[in-house]
Amino acid sequence: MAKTNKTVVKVDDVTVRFAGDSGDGIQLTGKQFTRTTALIGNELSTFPDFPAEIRAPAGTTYGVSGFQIHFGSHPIYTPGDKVDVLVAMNPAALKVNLKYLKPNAIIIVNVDNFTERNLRLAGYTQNPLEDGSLKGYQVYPVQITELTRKALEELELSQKEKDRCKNFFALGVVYWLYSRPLEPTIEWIQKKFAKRPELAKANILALKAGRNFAESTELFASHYKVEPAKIKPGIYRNITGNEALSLGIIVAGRKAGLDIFVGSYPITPASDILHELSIHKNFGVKTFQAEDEIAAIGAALGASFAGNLGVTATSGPGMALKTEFMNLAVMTELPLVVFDVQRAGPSTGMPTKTEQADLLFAMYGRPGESPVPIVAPRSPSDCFYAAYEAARVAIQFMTPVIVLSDLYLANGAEPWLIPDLETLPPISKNLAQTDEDYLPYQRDPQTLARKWALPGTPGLEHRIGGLEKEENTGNVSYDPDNHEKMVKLRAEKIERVRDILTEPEIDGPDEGELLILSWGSTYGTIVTAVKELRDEGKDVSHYHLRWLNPLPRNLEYYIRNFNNVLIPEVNLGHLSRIIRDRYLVDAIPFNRVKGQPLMVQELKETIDQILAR
Amino acid sequence: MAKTNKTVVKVDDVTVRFAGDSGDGIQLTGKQFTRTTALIGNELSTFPDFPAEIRAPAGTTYGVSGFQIHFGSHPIYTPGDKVDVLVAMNPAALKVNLKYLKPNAIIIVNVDNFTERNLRLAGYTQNPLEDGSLKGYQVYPVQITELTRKALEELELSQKEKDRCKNFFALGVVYWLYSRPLEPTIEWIQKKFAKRPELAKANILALKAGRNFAESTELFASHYKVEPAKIKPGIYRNITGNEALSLGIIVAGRKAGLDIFVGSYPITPASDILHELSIHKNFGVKTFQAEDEIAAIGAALGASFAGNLGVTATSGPGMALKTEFMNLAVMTELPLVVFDVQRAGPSTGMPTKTEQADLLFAMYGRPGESPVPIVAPRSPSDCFYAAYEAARVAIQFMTPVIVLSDLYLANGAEPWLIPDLETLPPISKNLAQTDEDYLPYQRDPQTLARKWALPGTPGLEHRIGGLEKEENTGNVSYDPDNHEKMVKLRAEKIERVRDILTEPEIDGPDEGELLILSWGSTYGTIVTAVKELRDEGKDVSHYHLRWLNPLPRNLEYYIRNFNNVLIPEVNLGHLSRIIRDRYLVDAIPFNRVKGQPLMVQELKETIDQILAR
Amino acid sequence: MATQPSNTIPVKIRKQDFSSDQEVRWCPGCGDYAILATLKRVLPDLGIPREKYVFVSGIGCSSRFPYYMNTYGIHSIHGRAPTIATGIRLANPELSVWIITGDGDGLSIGGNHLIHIMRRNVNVNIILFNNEIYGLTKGQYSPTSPKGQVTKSSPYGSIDNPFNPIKVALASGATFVARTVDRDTKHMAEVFRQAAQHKGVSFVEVYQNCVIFNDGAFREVTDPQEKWEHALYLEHGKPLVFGKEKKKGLKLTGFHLEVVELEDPEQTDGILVHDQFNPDTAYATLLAELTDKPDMPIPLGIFRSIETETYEEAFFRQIEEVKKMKGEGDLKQLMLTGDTWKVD
Amino acid sequence: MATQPSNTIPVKIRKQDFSSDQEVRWCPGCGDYAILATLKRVLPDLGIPREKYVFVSGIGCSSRFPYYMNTYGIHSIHGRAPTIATGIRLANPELSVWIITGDGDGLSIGGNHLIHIMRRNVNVNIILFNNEIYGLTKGQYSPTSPKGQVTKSSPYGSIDNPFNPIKVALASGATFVARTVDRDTKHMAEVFRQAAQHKGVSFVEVYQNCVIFNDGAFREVTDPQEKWEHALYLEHGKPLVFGKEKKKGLKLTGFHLEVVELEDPEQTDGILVHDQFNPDTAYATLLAELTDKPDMPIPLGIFRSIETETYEEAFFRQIEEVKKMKGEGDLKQLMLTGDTWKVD
Ligand SMILES: Cc1ncc(C[n+]2csc(CCOP(=O)(O)OP(=O)(O)O)c2C)c(N)n1
Ligand SMILES: Cc1ncc(C[n+]2csc(CCOP(=O)(O)OP(=O)(O)O)c2C)c(N)n1
Ligand code: SF4
Ligand code: SF4
Ligand SMILES: [Mg+2]
Ligand SMILES: [Mg+2]
Repeated sequence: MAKTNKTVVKVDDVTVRFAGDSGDGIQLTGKQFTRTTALIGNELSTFPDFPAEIRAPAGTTYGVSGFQIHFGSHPIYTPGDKVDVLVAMNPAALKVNLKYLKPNAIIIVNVDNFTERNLRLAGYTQNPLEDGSLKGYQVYPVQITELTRKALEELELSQKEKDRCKNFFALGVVYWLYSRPLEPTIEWIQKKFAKRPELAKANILALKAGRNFAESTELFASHYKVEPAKIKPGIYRNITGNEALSLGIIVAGRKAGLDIFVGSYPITPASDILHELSIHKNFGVKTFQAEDEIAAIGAALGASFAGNLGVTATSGPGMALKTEFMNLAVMTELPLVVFDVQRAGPSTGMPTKTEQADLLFAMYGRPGESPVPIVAPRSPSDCFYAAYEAARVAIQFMTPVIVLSDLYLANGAEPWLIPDLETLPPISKNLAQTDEDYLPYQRDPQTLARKWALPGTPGLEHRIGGLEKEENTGNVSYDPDNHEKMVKLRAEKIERVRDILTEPEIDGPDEGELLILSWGSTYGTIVTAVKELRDEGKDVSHYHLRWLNPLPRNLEYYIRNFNNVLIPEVNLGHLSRIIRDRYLVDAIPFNRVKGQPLMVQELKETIDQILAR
Repeated sequence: MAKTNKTVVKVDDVTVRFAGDSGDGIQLTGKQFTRTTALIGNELSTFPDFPAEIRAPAGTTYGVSGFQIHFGSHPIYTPGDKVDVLVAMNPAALKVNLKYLKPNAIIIVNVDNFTERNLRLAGYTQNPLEDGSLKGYQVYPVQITELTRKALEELELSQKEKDRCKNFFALGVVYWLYSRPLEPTIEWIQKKFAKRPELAKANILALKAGRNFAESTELFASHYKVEPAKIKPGIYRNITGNEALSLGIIVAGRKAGLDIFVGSYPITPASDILHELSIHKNFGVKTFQAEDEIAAIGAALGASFAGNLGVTATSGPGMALKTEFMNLAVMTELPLVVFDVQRAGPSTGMPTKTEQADLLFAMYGRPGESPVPIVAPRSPSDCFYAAYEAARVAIQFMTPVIVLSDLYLANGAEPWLIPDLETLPPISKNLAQTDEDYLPYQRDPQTLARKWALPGTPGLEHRIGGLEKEENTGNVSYDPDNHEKMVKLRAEKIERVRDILTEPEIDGPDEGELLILSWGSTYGTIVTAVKELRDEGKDVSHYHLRWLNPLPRNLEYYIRNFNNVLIPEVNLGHLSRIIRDRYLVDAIPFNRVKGQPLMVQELKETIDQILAR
Repeated sequence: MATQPSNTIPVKIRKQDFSSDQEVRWCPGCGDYAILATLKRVLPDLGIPREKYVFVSGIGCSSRFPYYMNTYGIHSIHGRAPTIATGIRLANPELSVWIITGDGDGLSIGGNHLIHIMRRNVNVNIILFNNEIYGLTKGQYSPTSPKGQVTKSSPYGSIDNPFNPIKVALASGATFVARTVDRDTKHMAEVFRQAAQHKGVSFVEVYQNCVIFNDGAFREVTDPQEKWEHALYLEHGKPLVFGKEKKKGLKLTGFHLEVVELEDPEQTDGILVHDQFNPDTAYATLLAELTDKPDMPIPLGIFRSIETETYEEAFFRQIEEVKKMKGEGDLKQLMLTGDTWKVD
Repeated sequence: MATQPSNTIPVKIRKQDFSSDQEVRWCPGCGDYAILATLKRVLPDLGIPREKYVFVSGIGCSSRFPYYMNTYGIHSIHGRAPTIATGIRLANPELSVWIITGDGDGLSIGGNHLIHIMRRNVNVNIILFNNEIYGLTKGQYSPTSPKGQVTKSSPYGSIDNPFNPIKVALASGATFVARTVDRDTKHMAEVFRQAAQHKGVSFVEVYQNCVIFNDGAFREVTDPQEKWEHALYLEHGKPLVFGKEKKKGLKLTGFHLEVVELEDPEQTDGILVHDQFNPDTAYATLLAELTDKPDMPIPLGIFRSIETETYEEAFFRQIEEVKKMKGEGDLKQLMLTGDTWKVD
């Protein structure tokens, strides 16, 4: 980003990070910036960085809240590896976020907060604004507090209320810096504070003051312009992964003509699914906060037995607790959708950090032979489709299905072209009818699914349970051959799920030097890296798995077509193990287990190394 | 077994199965036969076949109790695929057990019980003794009830009491048939019924009557002799897998100078471990029957924190429930021994049938990166050593260890040369001392184990938990690099377990056409099959894994040395997956999932087919 | 939506209609048989069609029960029946849901779900077969086994204080709490009937004899001779009297119940009168505690029966309220919530 | 082996000795601070050396407690602290074990372990931080939240009936049951002291204010103005009186408590006298139930305190008995049990 004198510099894409105390309104500021940016037609992706503590004391490093947005005039798939602009509302925010900055990045700080006390709280012994430690950056110290207060001088508000407006001042500065209009935010403020017009006024004044300050001050020599992207026409909304999972399951219920029964127990980062769904009781959605995760899945399974679609949402520790019930669901062959929003483990681990290390658990984490379909969304909005598909498979194959989302997707957000619901594939239920000769474990010859006989239907009375069942009748059976047969039938049924799934397509040439094979939330990073590499003329293709079980048919074809297969994952190599086992290919694992998404740069370097071999 | 006129025929090995109602004293009869057989120096292996019901109505097929013994003049490793002699005390026992018989097998039936009622209860429409359906066998109908009554005519006992002696009559018959002495049983009876001499007398009379009857009747044209085997000198006892696990852990506790704390919750087929251990409270063994499996492992882990060796024993459904606590054990790095006595699953499955389908669960069945050492005993007596080694690894590496036994080992029994306890490797504890600069997560450079600081020790106060820990200090840390480092350290520590383990040796040539790779309770079947094949001049080697995690170093060497690797398992191919993943070798799975141990014959046929390719 | 099992349709079902085709496989002489037979006898009178019954159990001898009922049923996993039952009731509140559990299943591994379903007042009927032992796993002590009991896992005697299931139910807020015994099928039938008719959660403890592992545990209240001296039959509005000739009564002094001898069984002045509708649980708790005292009679019958809103009523009421407030959900609308913008 | 935390050694420890080097990270204003400070103040007086304390918690804001104590500690997994605590006590009964739990941790996911540890009378001290909300997961209703409460997971109001933790503890057989409140640190200190000195399980419910998600939930008993009208301080042997001028008292009629106005606070005839040693739980249950009634005062203090054999006493007694009976175990002998035979 070259500098000219108050000129407009065009850039292709930018990453901005707002950071401050939890009380500074950082998330709100970020969301406003996102909204405006979306409205003017940029592509974008965002990620909030919440502190682990609920409300840490002001000024501490562990109380810093952050919000990152990556936007551009071309497709954007990640919230950005590194940051072009950091807005740091206090020393702690600066300290915590320095590591994310690109060389020569812009840092806008609220100097008013660089008091001795705040510096000490942040663990600084010297003022970084003065000790030269920020040499490699463009530092803009702004008296944000002072200037905000001045702008609001005339208003009859308390100091505290005025100070709360300073985030809008900061936002105004950044709006000017990236040539964004104020109107969308002004409108939003007016709506939001409709009942307190003096607050609306204050916030608007602060916003404008920030913009004006940036425009008129000597401080900023130039500002930037990011042209609108070529975006598919339609109606868009911003959506997080957890919102999308919730929406997806609601739509699936409606499409299938089933009530959704959500049995859940709060846990980070899955709780918001329960929160979201419990709002929509007028959509045939029933929510039940259970006493624990065992009860949550138990109630969901009971509801499925009685004719609702049972759903449960959790994360690692909760998944662990559901293990026994998962097996009952496999044995009773009832539909059930299990959202596992992965976080860094094992055990309590780092509840506010992301990871992909539940894949092998989803695959093999049940005593006995217990196959379960697994689907993994690749982006926040893709969670919608993953949830929908999971429900479809659960119902049509009478099976529990695990959806492997993660914290990065759950909290991350991106604009989403709202789909036409008519285009979603239908979901058919295989309900038993009164007049049939119903046998609980008689199977559909195609799918191998048994029929769903709903309590309340005369003539279909039957008993199911966790003991091995006799083929067709479902009676308890200890017969050796029957057991083997049932074990194999249960496995084969899950293989047949493949028949209704769309195979992923390869991105790039069908054959060549290097295939990157991936799953889940690493998608954005990999797509970005591959695109950049291909722009550099490198021979790289990318195949992204959506269903981890069963694996798609065309996967083997592609694997065989490449000299190398690289598998990037945020774990110690889960998909790698599965691929090595299934295809006996010496896949190269690329693993980072830091509670963070993969970085585009790091991945690109690795790929370059492989290609250079 | 050719027939001569009352002559003695020498045979190398024989399989006998006693079968009758639960009330018929079948298990006791089998145990007496076993004891006598051991005393006269045969090699042997036994397996009881309990009915699933506690006490099913007399005469029903599902109430049949069985006891099988395989003995010989050469090493015996399994209770026998198929049976040479069946003693069937009623029609149900005959019906249920016919499928286990070799062609031309001997069937001794108690004809007195082949009443119309009993035939009907067993589901016979015709009397099988009369309808020619037993043509392929040597059927000996004996009026066991009548003859027993007659033998006891003089005694002042109730009819019921007299009838209870009929199992000893049957035993007498079989003793004669296989030229076994009566004395050991007579002595046992005298001791057992010391307080009721009239019962002792009755049982001895019945036993003798049976023997005399067999000797004098025309019925049996010949009888058999099985020469003593060449057995290593020493003191022997018969031991089941569950007894051996219990003993092993008691001895480990003593060797380590630690009390054993057993937190457990009853479940088939693991309950007997709790029962056995709760008897030995004078051996520094504490037992606690918890409210569920979660509490069981929780209490065990708490006890480990406080300085006992925590132990818990369970089976599939219980293992499922322990998942979350396993992860806490991994994170807190405390010693813990977990006995998983596998049974047929998934879910409640077939609780009284065996299976090996928890291996992948033991390996990968925890959310997050959560490595745990896994050891699997290969025979009932080997359970002793497996338990001991598990304790040693748990203590020396400060880690939970899973012992994968199964129902077949748990209930099966074999003679065991009682070892000299001095020869067992020592178990060293790495206790922190008051005067050190203790850091809870500082590691031994060799083993990477942290030190164990026992509550009550002044100066070592510290806090641990499930959140990610900072290296060395153990303080809570959300640092990305620290997390990755800890994830890798935990993994590396388990790899280092390898350093103190003895590598298994290959049985057979170092290289060649076919390597059979196996683990756990299939050992006996495979050894038998391999021995027989090698006797036939076939080129087969066998490598039996003891530790499934970490895998031994020499394994890869052997795998590479053979053209084919066959992996027989009682599951759908768990070890196969692991081996394929690790060594990219196209191992051939041999899987039977029938709730039964593998059969020697079937395995031999498969091997022959592979060799013939 | 009705949140009660409908019992308006007059159906003619007989006892034997409730027998499934599965052979009953409890030990000969097990108390479970009597409970099964009694329940089959009671159900036809409730006026609920057979297809509306769902029996849900955990694991244990007792938990095999659903297999023997020709209704809908789930033989689930150990201790978790209440969770499944809750899901069933909330999926379809027109079903009559029965939970069959044991002292191990319900009070050991399943204790938490049990107290939570009672707290919520979910409209199910819970029948807890209390044999004071783990039957299916062949005889270990349970959370109701008396201290000192020698079992497979307590070879030197159990050291656990037992739960008093009635007290636990009362403290959890159960709105119907009763006890009966396998040998008194008439009493059992009446208790089951009342439980079924109760709106809200019904908790019934049934003393059940395990002939194999704990024979005679309840001899005091089943032995034809002894039982009159030990069984205290609770009847609402009637004085608390017992004994062969009803010549013993319970008197309240402060918070203490004591046994007094009556001259004349008709003269029961001063004897406490049973009040199963007492809204406070303290009274029922006092009765429940009698069981733990060696010299006091053992109450059988209904300890408590009160009516309050059920979980289902509140659950579906709230759904209706939201629908009224927001209208029947419109998917298109929902897709458009939050900030939206149009790109042309 | 002593089954009690030894308190014979005279140790001089100060409050600050109990502070670990970890920064306390609760929200500013959280009630947890007061509880932490109070406990640190009480411990030095108990005469137990610092290294003998173990704090065990589950997961929740409250469960971070052990990190702040410079003693041994485990911050375990959600709801399971009682299981670990039991293992610790049985491994080393000389340790003083404290369970720190929340209303979610202890009564939702951990309810079963909680009632079982109380049933067994394991000699631990349980401090349940009841803020009637899930704090750590950012504000969902808990099993103690009042019906109707609007939270993140109950946007239209919770439909669950809450538990009364005191009733649950009493029914489980807890031998020491008390309640205190974060704002009254003097009362809290005294209750903690009594709990620590009690032999057997001690259950203390602490009303704790969550400033962020449930501020003011206990205003009735913490507001300097209001509290006199609502808080009923229980003192053994003293009449149950409350009110700013102690001019209200509780009278028992049958099983019913009612509030009566006193002319003269000294004239308390007819007012029920508190008896914390009442062996029956019915009395304490009656007191506990006051909390659920809108017009009645909220008792604070010790509801019940009785002494019986602890689990550890029975546990180690039995081990000693077996040793006496069989002698100290001889491994060689053990190896030779069952049938043995010699092969030469
Ligand atoms: C998770 C799990 N743990 C343990 C078991 C083993 N188990 C089955 S039933 C049972 C206890 C049965 O006791 P109870 O509930 O009293 O029923 P009863 O057999 O006495 O009728 C146990 C421990 C199991 N099936 N699943
Ligand atoms: C198995 C499991 N489920 C869920 C969670 C998420 N979780 C952590 S604390 C908590 C509830 C906390 O509430 P409470 O016990 O009342 O403690 P508070 O934060 O209010 O002090 C929940 C649901 C978890 N950590 N583990
Ligand atoms: S073991 Fe006991 S409870 Fe179980 S079926 Fe037999 S008698 Fe009944
Ligand atoms: S969220 Fe509530 S309970 Fe948790 S620390 Fe903050 S104020 Fe305390
Ligand atoms: Mg029972
Ligand atoms: Mg709370």
